[in-house]
This record gives sequence, C-alpha cells and structure tokens, in this order.
Amino acid sequence: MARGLGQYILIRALMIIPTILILYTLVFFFLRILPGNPVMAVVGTKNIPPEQLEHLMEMAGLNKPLYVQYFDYLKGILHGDFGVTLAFPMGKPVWDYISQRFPATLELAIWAFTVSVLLGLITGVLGATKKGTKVDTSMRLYSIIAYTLFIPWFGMMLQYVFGIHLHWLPTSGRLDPGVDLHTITGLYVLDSILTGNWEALVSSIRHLILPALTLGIVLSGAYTRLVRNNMVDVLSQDFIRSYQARGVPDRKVLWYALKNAFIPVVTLMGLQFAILLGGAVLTETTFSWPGMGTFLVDRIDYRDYNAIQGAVIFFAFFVGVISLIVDIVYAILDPRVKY
Amino acid sequence: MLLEVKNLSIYYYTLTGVVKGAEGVSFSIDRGEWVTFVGESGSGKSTVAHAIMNIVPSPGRIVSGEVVFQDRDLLKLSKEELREIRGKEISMIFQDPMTSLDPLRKVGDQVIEVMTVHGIPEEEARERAKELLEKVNLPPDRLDYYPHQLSGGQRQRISIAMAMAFNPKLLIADEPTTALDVIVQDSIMDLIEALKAEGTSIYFVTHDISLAAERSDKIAVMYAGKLVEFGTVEQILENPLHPYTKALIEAVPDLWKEGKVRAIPGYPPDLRNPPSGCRFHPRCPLAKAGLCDAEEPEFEEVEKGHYVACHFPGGWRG
Amino acid sequence: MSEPLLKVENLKKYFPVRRSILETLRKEPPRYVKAVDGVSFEIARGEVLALIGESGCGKTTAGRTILRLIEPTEGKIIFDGTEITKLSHEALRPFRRRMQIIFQDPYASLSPRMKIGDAIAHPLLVHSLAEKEEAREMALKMLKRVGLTPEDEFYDRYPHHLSGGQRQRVVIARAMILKPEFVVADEAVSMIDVSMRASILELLESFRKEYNLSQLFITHDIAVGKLIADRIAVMYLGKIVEIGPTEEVLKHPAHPYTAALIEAVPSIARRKKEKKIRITGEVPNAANVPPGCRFHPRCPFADEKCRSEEPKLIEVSHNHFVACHHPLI
Amino acid sequence: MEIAGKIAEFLFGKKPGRGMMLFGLTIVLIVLIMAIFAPWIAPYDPTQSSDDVFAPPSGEHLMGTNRLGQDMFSRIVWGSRIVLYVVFIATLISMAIGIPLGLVSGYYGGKTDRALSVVMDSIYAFPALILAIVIAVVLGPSPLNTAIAISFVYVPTYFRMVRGQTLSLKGQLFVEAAHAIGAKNREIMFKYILPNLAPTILVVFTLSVADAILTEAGLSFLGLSVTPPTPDWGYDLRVGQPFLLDGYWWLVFFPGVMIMLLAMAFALIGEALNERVSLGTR
Repeated sequence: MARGLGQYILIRALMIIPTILILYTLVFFFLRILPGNPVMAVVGTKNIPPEQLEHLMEMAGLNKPLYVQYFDYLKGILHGDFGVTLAFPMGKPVWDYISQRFPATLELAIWAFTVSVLLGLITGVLGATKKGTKVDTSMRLYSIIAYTLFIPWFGMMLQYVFGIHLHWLPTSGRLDPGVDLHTITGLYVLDSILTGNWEALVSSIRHLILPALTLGIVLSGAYTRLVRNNMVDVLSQDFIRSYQARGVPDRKVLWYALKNAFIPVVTLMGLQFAILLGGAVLTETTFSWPGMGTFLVDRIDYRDYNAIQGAVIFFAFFVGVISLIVDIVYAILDPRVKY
Repeated sequence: MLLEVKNLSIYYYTLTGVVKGAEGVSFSIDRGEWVTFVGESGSGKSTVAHAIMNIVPSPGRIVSGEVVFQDRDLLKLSKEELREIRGKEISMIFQDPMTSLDPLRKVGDQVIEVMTVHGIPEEEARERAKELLEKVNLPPDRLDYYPHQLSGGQRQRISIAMAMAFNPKLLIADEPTTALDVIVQDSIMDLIEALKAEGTSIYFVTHDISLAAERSDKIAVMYAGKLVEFGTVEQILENPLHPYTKALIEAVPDLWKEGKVRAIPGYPPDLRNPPSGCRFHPRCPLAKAGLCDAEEPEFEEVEKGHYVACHFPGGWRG
Repeated sequence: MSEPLLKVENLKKYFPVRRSILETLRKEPPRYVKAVDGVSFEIARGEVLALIGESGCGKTTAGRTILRLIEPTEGKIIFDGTEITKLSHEALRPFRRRMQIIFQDPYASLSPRMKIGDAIAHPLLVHSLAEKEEAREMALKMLKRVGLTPEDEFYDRYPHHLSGGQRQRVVIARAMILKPEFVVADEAVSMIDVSMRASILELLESFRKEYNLSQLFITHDIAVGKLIADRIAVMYLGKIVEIGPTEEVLKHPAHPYTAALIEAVPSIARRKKEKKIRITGEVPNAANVPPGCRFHPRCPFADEKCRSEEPKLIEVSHNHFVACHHPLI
Repeated sequence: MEIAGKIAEFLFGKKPGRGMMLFGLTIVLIVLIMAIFAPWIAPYDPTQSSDDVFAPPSGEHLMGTNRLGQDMFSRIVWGSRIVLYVVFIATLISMAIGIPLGLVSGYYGGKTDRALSVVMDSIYAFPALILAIVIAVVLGPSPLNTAIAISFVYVPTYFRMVRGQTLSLKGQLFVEAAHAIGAKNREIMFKYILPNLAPTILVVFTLSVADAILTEAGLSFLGLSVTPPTPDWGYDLRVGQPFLLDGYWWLVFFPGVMIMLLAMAFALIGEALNERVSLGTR
C-alpha cells in the first residue's frame, strides 16, 4: 500500500509536466502575437540607434527563430533561468525577483487559505445542521455575498475602517518601517519565530491581518456553499441514520458526517487555490504587498514581456504543485481511490 | 408485550405539500415474535420502522402517537436514554447495504464502535467483533476491509453482525434483502431467523408478501400510510379479510402455484392528498359509494388477534 | 420447427478492466471482465425465452449485445436469416425498427425534457414511417392502446408527472409503435410496484399476440419467468448453464444451480420448505472466472473433474440442455 | 403567450428562492436601464472636469466628485455600459466556443476528446485573472479586447460542464433507448442531450456572468481595460484609492458597491435557478 502510494505520487508529479507545457506554450505564443516585438514594446517609439536595438534583441534572445526561442527558454527554466528583465532595471535575472517576491505571496496565500477553509467549514456546517431555518438562509446569503465581494473594494473598506479610521492596523507593506528582520525562508512570521525576533513577529502578523482577511473571506464563500450542500447530502444518507440507530452519540455522528462531506471539499481546494492566486494579485495591489502579484502588475506597466512570461510560468508550476498535493491528500483520505 | 405502538402518525413536510407518510398506526409485538410489514413503496411500512427508532429522516416528523417499549414510551425519552437503547436493546438493519455503512471507515472499526459506545472496553470489543463475524459466516479478516471492498451480501452480513452485538430484544429489518439476489437473500433470512431463535423479536419490512409467508409469525399489511390488516400468517394468507390483502396475494407470481396473477387496477394514491374515507376505495371492487368514500373504516379485531380496517371485511365471499 | 427469428451463436462480450496508471506503466497484461462468455440460443417467432440469473451473471449485457447497443467481442447474431453482427451502423438501422428493447428503470429510460407523446412518436420520424401529424395521431392511438387515457392529455405530459407504472407503459408504447418482431425486455417489471406488475406483463403478452412478437425476457425472478416464458435459460457467470421448456426446467432442474435458485425463491403456496440443495458463497467476480465448471466453488457435488474440465451443454431430455458433469436427472 | 406565461411562472412562481430571484432581477433591470438611458439619467458629462473637486455626496452631486471634479454619479451611470458590454460579449464568445466543443467532444470521446480535455483542464486550473491579465496586456486596453481576454478564460468552464454532463447523459438509459430506436448521432445530441443540458447551462451562465463581472472589474482596476477618461467602475476604484487616506471614501465606495451589486444579482439569480432546476427533475 505504502509503495503504491509512493509510486502514485511520483506518477502524479510527472503529470504536472503537460499542464505546465500547455500553459507555457499558450503564454509564449500569446506574448509573441503582438505586432512588433517585446523590445519594441518597451522602448516604444523612442528613436534608438539600430546597434543598441540589436543588442537588446540579442539580450532578450529575440533574434533567433521562434521555435529556437521556444526551446531555449524551456531549457533555461529547467536550470532555474527565467530570462532577464527587459525594462527598468534592464538585464536583471527574472528569477531573482521571483525568489524574493514569491515567499511574500506564499505567506499571504497560506493565511488567506486557512481563513477561508475555517470560515467555510464553520458557516457550512452551521447551515447544514440548521437546514431550512433562518440560520441556513443567512449562511447561504453569506456564501453568495462573500463570493461576489470585489477584493479591492472590500480591502479598501477594511483599510478605511481599521486602518485610517480606527488606527488599529497597518494598511500596507509587510513590516513597520524600522523593524529589522533577518530573512531565512522569506515567510516573515516564520522567520521572526526562527530568529526569536518578537517585535518583527507582532509587526508581521499585524500587517498580515487585513490582506489575509480580505482574501480569506472572499474565498470562504465557495467553501460555505460546498460544505453545506455536501453536509446536507451526507446527513440524509443511510449510514448516518444507521450510526444513530446503533446508539453512536450525536457528536461523533456529526464528526463522521463532516469527514465524508470534507472529501469533495479537498478537490475544491485545488481549484480554489488558483482563484486565490488570482485574488492575491488584487489583494497585493490593494495592500502594496510586495509579492508576485505586485511584481506582475509592475512589469505590466513596463510592458516587460520576459518578466511577465517568467512570472506566469512560475504561477503555472506552483498551481501544478498544489494540485499534486491536493490529489495526494485526497488519496490518503478516501480509501476508495484506486492507485 | 415487548413493543406496543399506539396511534402513530408521521408526516413529511415537503416543499410541495404535507405527505401523510403514516397515520394512526397501532399494533403490538410480543417477545420472540416475528412480525412482517408488507406494503408497496410509499405505504408507510419503513416510515413506521424509522419512527420506532425515532430516526425519521427530515423533513419527516412524528406528529402523534406512542411507542411503548418495555413499558417506556421511546418518544418521551431523553436523547441519552434513547441512545442507550439504540443498538443495544433495539437494533436496526437498513435496506441498501451499499449506503448503510460509512465508506471512509473500516468495517471492523464500525462493528467495534457499536460495543464501545455502549460501554464495552475496546480490547474486549475487538475480540467479540471477530466472534460476531464468524456468527454471520464471514472470515474475521474482513474486519480490516473498507465497505467498498465487500459485496452487497457481505455488507449486509456486517450490518447483521452489528445488530447481533448485544442480543437485542428487538431487531428492525427494513427491507434488508431487497437489493440482494435470491440465494443471498435466503442466507440473510437464515441469519435473522437464527437471531430470532435466541429470543429476539423481529420487525421485518418487505414489499414481497411471499417473503413474509415463510418465516414470520404475524403479518401486517399497510396501504397508503394506513395499517389495513394485522394477524397471524395463517389468518392473513388463508383467510384475508381486506380486499387489498387478497389482491396483493393474487398479484404476486408464485413458482408453486398454477394459474394467472391478477393486477390491482389503478395506481397508489398521492399521499399529499389521500382519497377520502377508506384510502383503498378508488381501487376496491367492493367499494360502496356514500360509505367507503366518505367514512374511514375503524381498525377492529374481527377474530382473536386478527384486525382489519374495512367496511366489508371478506365481503367478496358474499 | 421453422427457421428461428433470432439465432445467437457463441456470443462473447469481454470488457477490459480499467487499469490504473501504475498498472499501465508496469505493462501488466490487460484483464477482462468476461460478462458474456460463449452464449448460444435461438428464439422462434412469437416465442418468449426467459433469461434468468443473478445480478452480474451477464444477462443484461447479453440482451444489449444482441441488439448491438454494445458491440460483441465474438460470435454471431443472426436475425431473420441475416447476420447483423458486423453490419455498419447505417446498414443496421432497418433492423433497429424490427428489434426493440424495454429497460428495467422506467425513470431513467425517458428523457426528462421530452413530452411523452413526442417520445412515442419519435421512432416513427426516425425511420421516416410517418409525417409529423400522422406520427402524432399514431402516438395518440398507441397511448390509448397501452391504457394511458385520456390520451391527448397524456401526450403533453412530461415523465416526472407519471408514476413508475405509467412510465413503463410509455416505454412499451415507444418500443411497440414500430411494430417490432423481437423485443428484449430487460427486467421490465422489477422496479414496478407489485400491484401493477401483472398489468405490465399482461400488456406485453397482448403485444405478443397482436404482433406475433418474440421476446427475450431478462429477469432475476424465476416466478415471473414461469408466468410468461415458453422456455427458460439460466445464466451463471456469463454462460448458459441450463436451457429448456419452462415446465420441464422448473419441475426437473438438471443443474444444481438452477435447483438452488428455485429453492431459494420465496413462495406463499409452499410456505414451510425443506432445503435439498444448499449452496453457499456469492457469485465470483467475472474478471476472475474459476477454472473448469464455473459453479464448482459453490457446488455441493463438485469433484476433480468439475475443477478442471468445463462441461458442455448436453441434452438431458427433449429440448432440455444442461452444462453439468453431474446433472440432477 | 403560453410560453411567456410559463417563463413568468418559472421565474416568479411561488418556489424556493423567489426572494433571491426577485432581488437579482431587479438589480439587473436597474443597471440595464442605467446603461440604456445613460444620457438621460446622468446629470453631468462623466468626462467633464470642473473646479468642484473632492466634493462629498450632496444633492448636487449624489455620489460626490473626484479629483478632477467629475460627477461620480454620472460616471457610475455611464460606467454600467462598459461592464455590461464587456461581460455580454465575453460570455457570448465563451459559450459559442465552449458549449459545442464540449458537446461534441464528450459525445464522441476518443483521442481528440482526451487531448482537448487536458488543454481545457490546464487552462481551467490556472488562475483565471492572471491569464486574463496576460491576454489583456498583449491585446491592449479596449473594452472589446477585455471581452476577448475574459472569454478566453471562461471557455473551459463551459467546455468542462457541457462535456461532463454529456458524458453522464450519454450513459443514461434514455440515450441508449434513442440508439435502440435507430436515432442518428446528430438527433441524439440535439433532441435528447442538449435539452437536458439547458437548465445547467442556464445556471452556469448566470454564475459565470457574476464571475466575469468581477474579472472585468479586476482587469480595469489594474488599468488593463479602458483608457482615461472613459468612465469605468473598476478603473475609478483604482484612481480613487490614494485619496482614501484623506477620507474621500465616496471615490471608491460607490464604484465598488455597483460592481458587487451587479455580480451579486447574477449570483442570486443563478442560485435560485439552480434550486428550481434540481427541483424540476425530481
């Protein structure tokens, strides 16, 4: 069994490759269907000497035939080379940015994810166990409202109330100015604990609260709905009544029902993570959070196609890894999964 | 008297109206007695079974009646008192063995749990679980299986093993063999009979009156939420008094009987809006206008232990 | 006996077992579920053959394969002298008119979004047997014929307005409007309430008389088989183990499995029974068929020969065949 | 007439979710009227600057004015045109591609189906907003381009839903019955499968419109949808954010509320429809 699971994980891991390839191909060709070329896009209509243009083209690898570029870049990725930036500051490895920005996004994602799942579970179970009552209706409304909250707006409202009006929490950045933190993982909360820097810990948590709540609440709506519906479904099944008929205490029965209702939620988590990353772009922009999202938006302003390409492919890889983890968790939780 | 059900009514409050799942049902079961409830889908036979355990699924509600089990009304017990009876004094087996076990837990854990929630230490329960599996003719290693790894028949055996954990006073079997093939059905019936031999009373639900014929002591016939006839096997099968009972017997194909079967004309009624008077009157050959469609017949004892709710019991005999 | 309407020879249907990614990568040989494994029989015009067996014995697959709703793996299906096994879908269409099927589940065999009248009329349009108006008229007549009156009211109803018994009448009407010569009735009454089963059976019987309709009546219930069939075939794990005239098979079962099946059927007429044959266990997985006689692991009479050698169908009495090394008669 | 009555009954009949349905339809109707009659409803020219900057909401300026002195209410009214236009075009395109592709792919199966599914799944699994950003960047800011970018990311939604449903319907008995009566594949797809898909398509349509509204707002918030001074809710939100610190809340409050109300309206309609659909087949 254990060996089977190990091999399953391996094979499932290999299956990320086509997904990333497809997205890479899509993005690669998308970014090249525009008239002119990426370098032209950056320099615009500025009159620059032909030799300098030539040099720029070479630096970006754009003077080679398309298919050579395609495979060159692919080869580069395998060595962690995501190309260089084309716009200010020019010629810096994209990977340097990614390695610096990604931990910030990951930290935000982890907290937002936790908030969303916890909120979704609580509200969903509440709705299902009080099915048909006012509580149920409110939970369903909560689900729809949370789902349709517009992240920047919701973020700004929280900034306005808790930051600007009440002065409780900071509204931008990851740390208060003047707080020093020696980074190890790039996840500030973790780093503060690892280095025993309590001032930084408090500061980083305070900075996390509003962005994580914003993103977490918006994402929780989908969980509320799914948990509620699954739970209602499971609670109406025979095995639940058969537990009751055997004298199993209600508390335990509810727990078993939750376990069953949770399995489809695991599948949703994979997809939700993708939505979470999309939402992170908006959240980071709203809260000036120095992550992958603000990096992407930054580069968009410069029309820096190499950097955009690098960032998107990295996102694809990350999404692939998450779906792998989700599948493994699923296989462990559900004995019916065959591998 | 082990179980006495008095005037039990269960309604389902659905979005499209109130379905009167069972109405005014009264009967009793003696110690060691096997009573089979026969009826078509929607007749209320399973609803009553669920009500005895007080596990009527939502949106159903018990609206009136008493379920007196060993001199205590089960419907008035506290949650904890009821929980102690469930699975220990009264056990239940469900219709669909595919859905009546938790798919995420090993069957062994589920069997053991029946005993631990009623105060038996884990270790002892594990030993007894093995014995129970042997009793239902399953190898003890099946305890380590997940439900999806077992066949329907094997799962139903697991359910019976759980029901046997405490030598219950009453076993409620809700169509336990409907999803199974005849040969497996036969062996499951043998197991239930074995349980009865140890003194357990059986409340058995089936739509197949011939299955009722073979092993039960008494038969209860239900139609459209009403108990229409109740008596010993001989009384019901050899001297049926309700026209529905008679029609039901004649509608079932029988390997050992020559001649045709006869359908009952019409369709079962919609229980949101049941027929007035006797609920069977639109399909009944004896129905008399002004009486059967207006006045509900009383459920009365016509001979010793033989009850019927009909204005013309046995009326076809002239 | 004249030329049979339907002749099935050595019909086989193997389903490949879905392999996990691991198994595919390890290049493990593909395994098959041998749902139907060499079935042969004939049905005369106007004859009803009951195909009886427990769930998983392959009876339903056999019925569908004969109609080529599932493609056979091997064997021949000869309908009215023409082999239809290898016909293209286009060439098969005229035969679709002549052979029909009635499914077990009346809830699933009608499209929820199609008026039942249109569902009945559609076969006529498919085969260009009538124009729209005419098809409607014929469908109305058919509704009346199967007892769904007032027919013009029923025509416009959707399946979810109907009870199970009524739906099965619609399904029968849809199959019968083409005036087929042969019908596969797959457990046609097992999901119908007991009180209405007899009327559905009567309806089928009336069509047999009217169209001289041959039927392959697939059922798990021998008692139903007894009621309607001229002959009975008993299937076990993809093979016919016994076939013969209904009376003969029921009174003198030659295969231990048939005998056990008969004994297990509950009955009002024979209330207290004593068991002569007791078989244990359950039908094995069709992906893992036992060697020799397939029934030997459960058979009380099994010996060495049964474990190694597969029995062939032999005639034990007139027209009564059994595949057993130790037939009971 | 009879059909109109049935539709009215379906939409407003005394069924669960009636409140949600009514609320949703009312909001959609209001926004529609705003868009159609914008020139008559808006009191000012939305792009006209004035000296009256950062005026708080008042009788004169219902939703205040921004840093250029433009009337926010007029901008909101005119902005509805952009949202509706983009979302309508985007949904139309993605349905036109996703539905037929999913139907044919699911019905016939085979290698093409598998290849197509892998591609669609890959796109589906990727953050929709980020993909839309990439496409919008390449195409340049214009409402039509935004619509194309959005439609691209929703094709897989329709494809997967239709394909999945087709697969499950294909295995249903009534489809097998259609084969048995000799119906051709085309007839089976259009007469037996498509009508049974319709309710689900309707539900997914409303939900994906809700989603697309938020995606459109996201793109314009990032400055990828319109060029100034075109009035657009998402863009106004972005431009107003820096002034939140000074307490000018109305610059962001109203555009955001509109985005959400419209998205919520469609989500509520979808939820109500979903309930009706699952009720109808029971």
